[in-house]
Amino acid sequence: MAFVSSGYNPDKPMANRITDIGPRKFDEFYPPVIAKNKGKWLYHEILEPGILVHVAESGDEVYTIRTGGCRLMSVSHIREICEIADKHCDGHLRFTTRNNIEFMVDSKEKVEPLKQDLLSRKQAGGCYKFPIGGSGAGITNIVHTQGWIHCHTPATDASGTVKATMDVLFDDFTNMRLPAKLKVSMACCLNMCGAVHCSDIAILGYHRKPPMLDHEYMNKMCEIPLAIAACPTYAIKPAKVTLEDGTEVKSVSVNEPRCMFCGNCYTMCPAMPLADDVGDGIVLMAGGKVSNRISAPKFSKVVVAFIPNEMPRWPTMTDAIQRMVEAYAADANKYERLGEWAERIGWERFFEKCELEFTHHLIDDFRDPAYFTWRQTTNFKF
Amino acid sequence: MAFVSSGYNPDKPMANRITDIGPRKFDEFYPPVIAKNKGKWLYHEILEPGILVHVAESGDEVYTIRTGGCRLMSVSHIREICEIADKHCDGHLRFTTRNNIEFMVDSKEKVEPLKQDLLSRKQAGGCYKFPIGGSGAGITNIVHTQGWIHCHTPATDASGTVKATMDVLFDDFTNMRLPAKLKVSMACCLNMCGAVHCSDIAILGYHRKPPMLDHEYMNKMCEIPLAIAACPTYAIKPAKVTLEDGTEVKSVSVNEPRCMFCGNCYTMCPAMPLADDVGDGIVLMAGGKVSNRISAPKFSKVVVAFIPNEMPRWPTMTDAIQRMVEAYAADANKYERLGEWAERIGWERFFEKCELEFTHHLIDDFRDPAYFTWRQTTNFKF
Amino acid sequence: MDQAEAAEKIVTALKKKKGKSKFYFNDLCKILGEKPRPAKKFISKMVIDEILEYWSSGSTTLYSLKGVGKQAAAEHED
Amino acid sequence: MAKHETPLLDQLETGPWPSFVTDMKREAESRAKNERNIEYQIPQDCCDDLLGVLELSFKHGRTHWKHGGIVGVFGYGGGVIGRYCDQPEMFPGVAHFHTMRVSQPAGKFYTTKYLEDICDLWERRGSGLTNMHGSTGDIIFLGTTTPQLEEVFWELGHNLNQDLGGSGSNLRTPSDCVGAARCEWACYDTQAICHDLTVEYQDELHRPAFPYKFKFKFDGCPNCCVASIARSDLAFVGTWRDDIKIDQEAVKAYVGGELPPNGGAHAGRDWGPFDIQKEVIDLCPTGCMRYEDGKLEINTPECYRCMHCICVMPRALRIGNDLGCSIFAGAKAPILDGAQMGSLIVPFIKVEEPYDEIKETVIEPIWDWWMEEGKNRERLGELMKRQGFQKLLEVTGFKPDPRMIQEPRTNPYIFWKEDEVEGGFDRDINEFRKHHQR
Amino acid sequence: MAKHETPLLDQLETGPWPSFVTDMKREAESRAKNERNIEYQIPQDCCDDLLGVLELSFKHGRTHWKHGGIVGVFGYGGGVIGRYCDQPEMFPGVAHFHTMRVSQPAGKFYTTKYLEDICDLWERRGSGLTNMHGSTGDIIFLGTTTPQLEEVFWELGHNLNQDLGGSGSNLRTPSDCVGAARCEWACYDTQAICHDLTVEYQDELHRPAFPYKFKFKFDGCPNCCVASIARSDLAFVGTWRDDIKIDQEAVKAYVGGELPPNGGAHAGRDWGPFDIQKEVIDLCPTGCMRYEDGKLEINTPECYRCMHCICVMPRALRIGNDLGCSIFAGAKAPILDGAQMGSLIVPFIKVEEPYDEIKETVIEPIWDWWMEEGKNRERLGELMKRQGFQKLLEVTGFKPDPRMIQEPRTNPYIFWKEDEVEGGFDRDINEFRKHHQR
Ligand code: SRM
Ligand code: SRM
Ligand code: SRM
Ligand code: SRM
Ligand code: SF4
Ligand code: SF4
Ligand code: SF4
Ligand code: SF4
Ligand code: SF4
Ligand code: SF4
Ligand code: SF4
Ligand code: SF4
Repeated sequence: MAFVSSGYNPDKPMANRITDIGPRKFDEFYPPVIAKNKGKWLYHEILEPGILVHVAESGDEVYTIRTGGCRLMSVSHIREICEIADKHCDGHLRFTTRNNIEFMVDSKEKVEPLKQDLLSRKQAGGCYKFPIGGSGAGITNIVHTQGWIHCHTPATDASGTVKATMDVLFDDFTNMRLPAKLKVSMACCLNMCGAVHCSDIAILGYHRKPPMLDHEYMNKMCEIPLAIAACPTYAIKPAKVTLEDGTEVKSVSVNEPRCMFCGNCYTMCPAMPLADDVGDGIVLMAGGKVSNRISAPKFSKVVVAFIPNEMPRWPTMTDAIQRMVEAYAADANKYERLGEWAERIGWERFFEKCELEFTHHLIDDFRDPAYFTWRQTTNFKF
Repeated sequence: MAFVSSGYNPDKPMANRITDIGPRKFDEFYPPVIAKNKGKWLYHEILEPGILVHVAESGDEVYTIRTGGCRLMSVSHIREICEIADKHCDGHLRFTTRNNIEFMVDSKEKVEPLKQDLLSRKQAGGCYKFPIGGSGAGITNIVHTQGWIHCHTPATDASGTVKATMDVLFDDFTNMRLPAKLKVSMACCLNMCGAVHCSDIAILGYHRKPPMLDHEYMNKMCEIPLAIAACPTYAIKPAKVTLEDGTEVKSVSVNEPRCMFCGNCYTMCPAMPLADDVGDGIVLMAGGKVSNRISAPKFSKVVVAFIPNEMPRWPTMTDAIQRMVEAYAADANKYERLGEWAERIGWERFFEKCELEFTHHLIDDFRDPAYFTWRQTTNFKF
Repeated sequence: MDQAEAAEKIVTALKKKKGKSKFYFNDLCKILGEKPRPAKKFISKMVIDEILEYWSSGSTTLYSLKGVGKQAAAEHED
Repeated sequence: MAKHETPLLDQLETGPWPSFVTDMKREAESRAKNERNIEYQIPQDCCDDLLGVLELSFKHGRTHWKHGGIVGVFGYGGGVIGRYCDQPEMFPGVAHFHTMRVSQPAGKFYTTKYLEDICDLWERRGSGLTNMHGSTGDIIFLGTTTPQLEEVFWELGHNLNQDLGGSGSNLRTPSDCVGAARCEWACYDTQAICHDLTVEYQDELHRPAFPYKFKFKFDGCPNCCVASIARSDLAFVGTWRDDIKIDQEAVKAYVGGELPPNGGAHAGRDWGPFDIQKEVIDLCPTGCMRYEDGKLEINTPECYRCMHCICVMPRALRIGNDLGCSIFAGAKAPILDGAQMGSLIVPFIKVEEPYDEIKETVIEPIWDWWMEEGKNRERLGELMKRQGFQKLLEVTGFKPDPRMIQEPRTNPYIFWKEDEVEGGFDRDINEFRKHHQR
Repeated sequence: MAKHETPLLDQLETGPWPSFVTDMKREAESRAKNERNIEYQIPQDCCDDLLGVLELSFKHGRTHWKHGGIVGVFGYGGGVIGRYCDQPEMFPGVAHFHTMRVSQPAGKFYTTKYLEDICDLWERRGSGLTNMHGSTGDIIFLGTTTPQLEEVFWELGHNLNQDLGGSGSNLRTPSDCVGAARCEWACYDTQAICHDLTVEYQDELHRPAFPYKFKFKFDGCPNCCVASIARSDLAFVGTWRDDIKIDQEAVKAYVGGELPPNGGAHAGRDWGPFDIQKEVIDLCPTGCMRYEDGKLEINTPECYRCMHCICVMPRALRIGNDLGCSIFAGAKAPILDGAQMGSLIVPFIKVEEPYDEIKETVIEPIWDWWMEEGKNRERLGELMKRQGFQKLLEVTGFKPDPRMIQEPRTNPYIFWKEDEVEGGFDRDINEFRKHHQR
């Protein structure tokens, strides 16, 4: 593996350096029909799940086929996407805000061949490479985070939980039978990289044990003041600790009942790992939304306090998710988002209908605004 | 004025002492028709403003005439009430939770004479002694507090503001033209003795200047630690102060920007008075309710940040109140409480319709929950 | 602990505090090292025995040794 | 001739609403005349002087009262609010002017006999001015001197069989709505329990051992006519669990315009003919009602028991038969962290004499907790906020119930306890390092 | 033959949804074969080892990554996330495995040419694995070694005319919805402003001078397809101020069942014939619509512009003509004080090149404030909470507007400033004592 220089000279980092040029300009990449009709679209229609047409004032049409994307994508896979786009779409495509791939063609005849091509491509184990769907009143791709693929604080895996969940929800990816859109999101720790905090259903990795303290190495590996400052709940204090061999070292102590298991300390200090096989797992949240349609955006609520990590397919978790989806599908009104439904029927009914257990963990006890989530009215259902 | 002993012997306070007997038992006081039909009432009807009939399973009826009460009541006035009750009601009466007086009779014939008697009684200046009303979709008596009659922390008067307001709202006391009940309350400082914090319209006395510090007397009149501990915002600190004559005394200092003008310090320490002629005045709040009917109880919101004390009739205040009542009367739906109306039309419209100015003071900036009152949606009206 | 012992404990403790004459019920419980309910029995008795007296802000009641403190003077009740 | 000129107050003697000024003057005059030859035990001109002080406040825009720490009568930690005028020379009649709080009877029914006795007592030993009633519910005797406190108390007890109410760090005088006595919607007997608890907890009412004040209020139904949910540390609000009773004939009568909607409460305006769909069915917050083919149906499990339909058609709809109350904890005025409404801690409980379940499983465990854990001047609601709703469940032993919340938490910050997590918190770092290098 | 056994991961290779495991294996295999004869600059078996690490995590239920402080390329304070494996001997191919964030083009349209170039670069100098895209919007290059960071950056700049995105205490890579490019509801050109601000604020994006991260997101309308209101410190959401344009003929076509409601979005179930009253008029949150005599009317001033009616009848209703955006500030993830949605700070502003008003009256004053007053690691939303909404009005000079709030404050705790109160706070106690004795 010989080092091949790009031209960069480490001794003169500023020589010939190009900086601050930003991203490529969007309009270089527009398909011609987009460039021509931008800002002049009249209306759209979803012809079938995942296939949309937009019609412009000019009469031009653009047909979009949306296909599920894994997001974690190899260059081989991207090259295959390019191959398809070259074949059908004059070398253009786009990605959606939820990591789906959109292939666009400018006439109706081009739709069917493209569709057949996409659906014909399967992975070795039989998975679709390019499932078509994710539109309208259905379930689209799960936005997610790194998980065990790349992050240091996840309490569960991201790609794994997402694959397990999408397999179970697949019919709703390719269908539009739900009362409204249902957005599932995933984040692997409570930093919540994404919009998990306002998704119809959110999968969240959660630790339940405070960090371990590697006293012997604490002062060697970490700057103790940084570790202390990292803790959002001020649970970490400096401490002197006597090791087994009698030496006294500088370290820290953690006020365990104050620890919210966020892992911020571990980010600053590798001598405070917190991952744990039985401590870590999944929190399920539900009822959030982002759009302003009919009602204001809403935060997701915690509806299952903890589900253990069950690799590789997290069946307890996917069961609970499926129960929510089915209860919602069966009971909600047309156009009603999951959270709007839960509020209309009342959360006491939500737990019944979804067959989820209500535990004390679900009652807010975090700081003052907790009060606003308690019931201050006789208006409830027995 | 000779001292007449009740029988109490100050040297032997425990001798023959009667304690812990509690109040008189309620059923001693029930009118016969009440005692007989208690728990067996079938329905009621408001025959005219302030006049109700309740019908029991037995067929018995009780007619109630509700009359405005001043609450601040002399024994002469109470004796006059008794005289009426003796004449018409077999010596029974009750007071409502809003300090109205209810005269009850057990047959319809007795209503008219009672009514005539009540309305015929007027005070010297022409005020009614016993105005009839306060029922149904109207405005009833204002619950209020002590004000300048008796309390040490009021920022305005209670009885005075109430008289001024009830005179202005009188037609709605004797009428039932409003969309729903409209409850006005009054409290003379932010201790809010009463349910001012959830009234349709609330009049609140508010100070706007931190306490004066009577340094010379501070340590003579007050226990400084108690004064310090009294402050809810921790604005008071001990301080040594040099008086004009050069003597150094123990006193306190107040961190003025932290002071919320609550007067708690003055309660503990008379050397910290805060009343001020131009600093003190009125805050108007609106949109609260207590009943669970249709919607949950709601807190009142601050809609006018400050109105100066304008004795004796507070015209700026009563004008603002009248504007709210009239805008509500004109615009709300039947059964809709003021707060429900404001929420339905949006507070941006409320200010327009009531011709009230929206100022920065009305935006919550008190602690974390303030956030929940800001607008987190595009759903608003231009 | 009997009543006399409780009284002794409280009186000694309160006399030690300088610049402060009024105490919350909680402070007295702590002095006695008792939970509120048993402590209340001793404390109420000490009021009857005229060792302690109440002082109230109207909203809050405090305890002091009888006759001690500045308030009486301020209130011209002395 | 009035003792003081009161040009500002005089302007409050006109207008339709009863004038407290005129009434105070009436009392001042009555005392001046003393037609009954009363041996006044406090200054005869106290009402004059009170008018004078008030006029001065109207002039200055400032109060002229100072606080006092007088608590009242021997052995009681409350019941009296001390008050001193800051211009005693100008107004000697009210130099000392303490109020006494007299525990009102539940429901506030009175006989004239009782009221006259009260008047006689207070005319002699006090200012002759009262509040009927205070915001908490007491009869307020407005203004007397220190020496009269014990005298009034003695006479109340010995002659009127009547005790003082609460103030200070005590249980405060409980109060209630008129309820079953005269209201068809009472789901339990508010007066009975209000009186029972008041008597049962006299010690808590008179001898301060609480961190702060504590209030009970009793509302017979969710209309909350005594505003319990907004202003009592424990609010008892009547409710039921079974069907609303429907009289279909009466429903038709409402629909046909034979009966006035809402018991005539809206008679002051022409709202047009009654429209059951618009006025009832569409306003029902749960949408659990239907009116079809002249028949009204309510899907009971979905009903909130919000009272609206019952209020609109009192002759057609009646509360159920399986009666009881919901209990809400922690309501309070806004200082310091903002006002709190009561939060639901018991969705349903029967209200039956001798109320043992309520006393033993609700009130007393909560008091024990608050007395031990409450900081000075911390109301129950604040303690609930500080230690969390969960803590209340622990001390009472109630099962967590989604009815207790409006919505589940939006933050996932569950502070798991060590014993809730398999294996606890203690872990062996060296064991971990076998799989995870430094 | 795979380098590591992955029995657990293998179970994720079935089922309908694309398998990331199969895809990683594909890349591992492609690297092993190296049919293109690439001179891999990082270990050829890195994908194998990544599968191995992941399998181990699946076995242990724990991550095997450690944090790294590598910030990236010379002179930039972000764009790279350092990462080290905690079992480097077992998985040398990923011992160092940093990600690079590549600034995506606005709207995420691509040519295959560009993507192929990206692939070539990343296959050679990195793992060949990407995220298309990261949650913020960047193209994520998943895993390379430290020495390659500068090389990749050089090639990006010199060969691909492409810069890195944000990480650290910087402006983060802005992102946007597809908007005007392919959506009839865009109220402004999201791509144009997204790109303009990204380029304008390159310095803020690359050189950390902020207390913490800062995000811009651009949504063309209130549907918020890039979730701006939930996850950007400044969210720009398209809106309009005039009438929704109505094509009455098309309305009739919907009513007549000729056009599918909601553009066909509900075609997966038989919801019965379209009912304009139930599905549109009754669901309109403001009740500002009427459909009578075949004519649809909207009372514009009362409309929330919530999009519902437009979504349901896209061929009949169109956004207005007086277009612009509302700006929301302070959205963020939940740590520490709970999540925040953006709060409305500008009800309406025009979005017109060169966006001077937005830059000069909104973005820059807010940054100045936050840079001066923000604590370390304090997001804008937290600063707004800490110093109050009023402070934001002060620094921006916006007029307070009831649109900025959902409701007025419930607590009356207005902290009046000395200069707002007549006479100020200094008073003469002796003057006061003339009227109020001690
Ligand atoms: C392609 C995409 C924008 C982009 O820049 O990539 C997009 C495109 C469209 N959205 Fe969206 N939305 C996209 C993400 C979102 C998001 C963001 C998200 O999911 O993270 C939201 C907010 C979600 C939320 O509220 O939680 C979103 C909320 C909507 C709504 C409001 C739905 C609701 O009932 O609340 C509409 C209106 C509708 O569906 O009629 C909408 C409508 C549309 C329309 C119909 C707009 C149009 O006229 O072209 C597009 C097709 C919708 C469809 O497929 O059903 N779009 N849309 C995004 C596709 C993501 C995907 O791959 O699935
Ligand atoms: C890569 C990415 C997740 C992903 O898989 O897509 C990501 C990954 C990380 N995020 Fe994030 N965040 C990513 C988008 C987000 C988002 C979503 C967004 O930007 O729209 C959020 C929520 C919105 C927000 O900013 O509030 C987000 C909220 C956080 C937070 C919580 C911040 C807060 O104020 O509460 C942290 C923790 C922190 O900042 O200390 C964090 C921290 C991190 C760190 C840097 C972990 C750390 O503490 O060192 C993660 C590095 C992972 C890795 O191994 O590469 N990340 N992070 C996303 C960035 C990709 C990109 O550039 O496109
Ligand atoms: C007498 C009294 C109870 C008492 O123990 O003294 C009482 C009596 C009745 N109330 Fe009440 N309410 C009384 C204070 C209240 C209060 C408390 C308050 O005002 O401080 C409330 C809560 C107010 C709030 O929500 O802010 C209250 C909210 C109601 C409601 C709900 C109204 C609503 O639209 O929200 C009803 C139902 C109705 O009016 O149909 C109601 C209904 C009734 C009925 C019809 C009950 C009945 O069947 O007898 C009584 C006659 C009402 C009338 O006059 O219109 N009562 N009522 C109180 C009279 C006070 C007064 O002098 O005016
Ligand atoms: C007399 C009365 C007002 C009235 O004119 O009716 C009253 C008067 C006082 N209240 Fe009150 N409160 C009165 C009912 C209330 C209520 C209403 C209720 O009980 O339903 C409340 C709101 C509910 C609550 O308890 O939260 C109330 C909330 C307060 C507060 C704020 C308490 C809090 O936790 O925020 C204070 C201040 C304090 O406790 O330090 C307070 C303090 C006071 C003091 C003792 C002032 C003081 O700090 O010394 C007032 C004595 C005034 C005087 O000169 O007599 N008073 N006070 C009411 C008692 C009469 C009675 O016994 O019937
Ligand atoms: S959610 Fe947490 S663990 Fe997952 S990528 Fe973000 S910071 Fe890392
Ligand atoms: S995990 Fe979070 S809360 Fe716990 S000690 Fe570490 S930084 Fe503090
Ligand atoms: S509201 Fe304030 S001033 Fe008025 S009586 Fe209550 S404590 Fe006194
Ligand atoms: S008025 Fe209230 S906030 Fe101000 S110093 Fe006194 S106690 Fe503190
Ligand atoms: S609260 Fe209910 S039961 Fe009590 S008086 Fe009011 S309506 Fe009747
Ligand atoms: S009580 Fe309220 S919720 Fe129940 S049926 Fe009547 S209106 Fe509906
Ligand atoms: S946010 Fe609005 S403008 Fe942008 S893509 Fe979504 S629907 Fe279209
Ligand atoms: S946009 Fe929303 S608020 Fe406006 S008319 Fe349509 S549905 Fe109603």
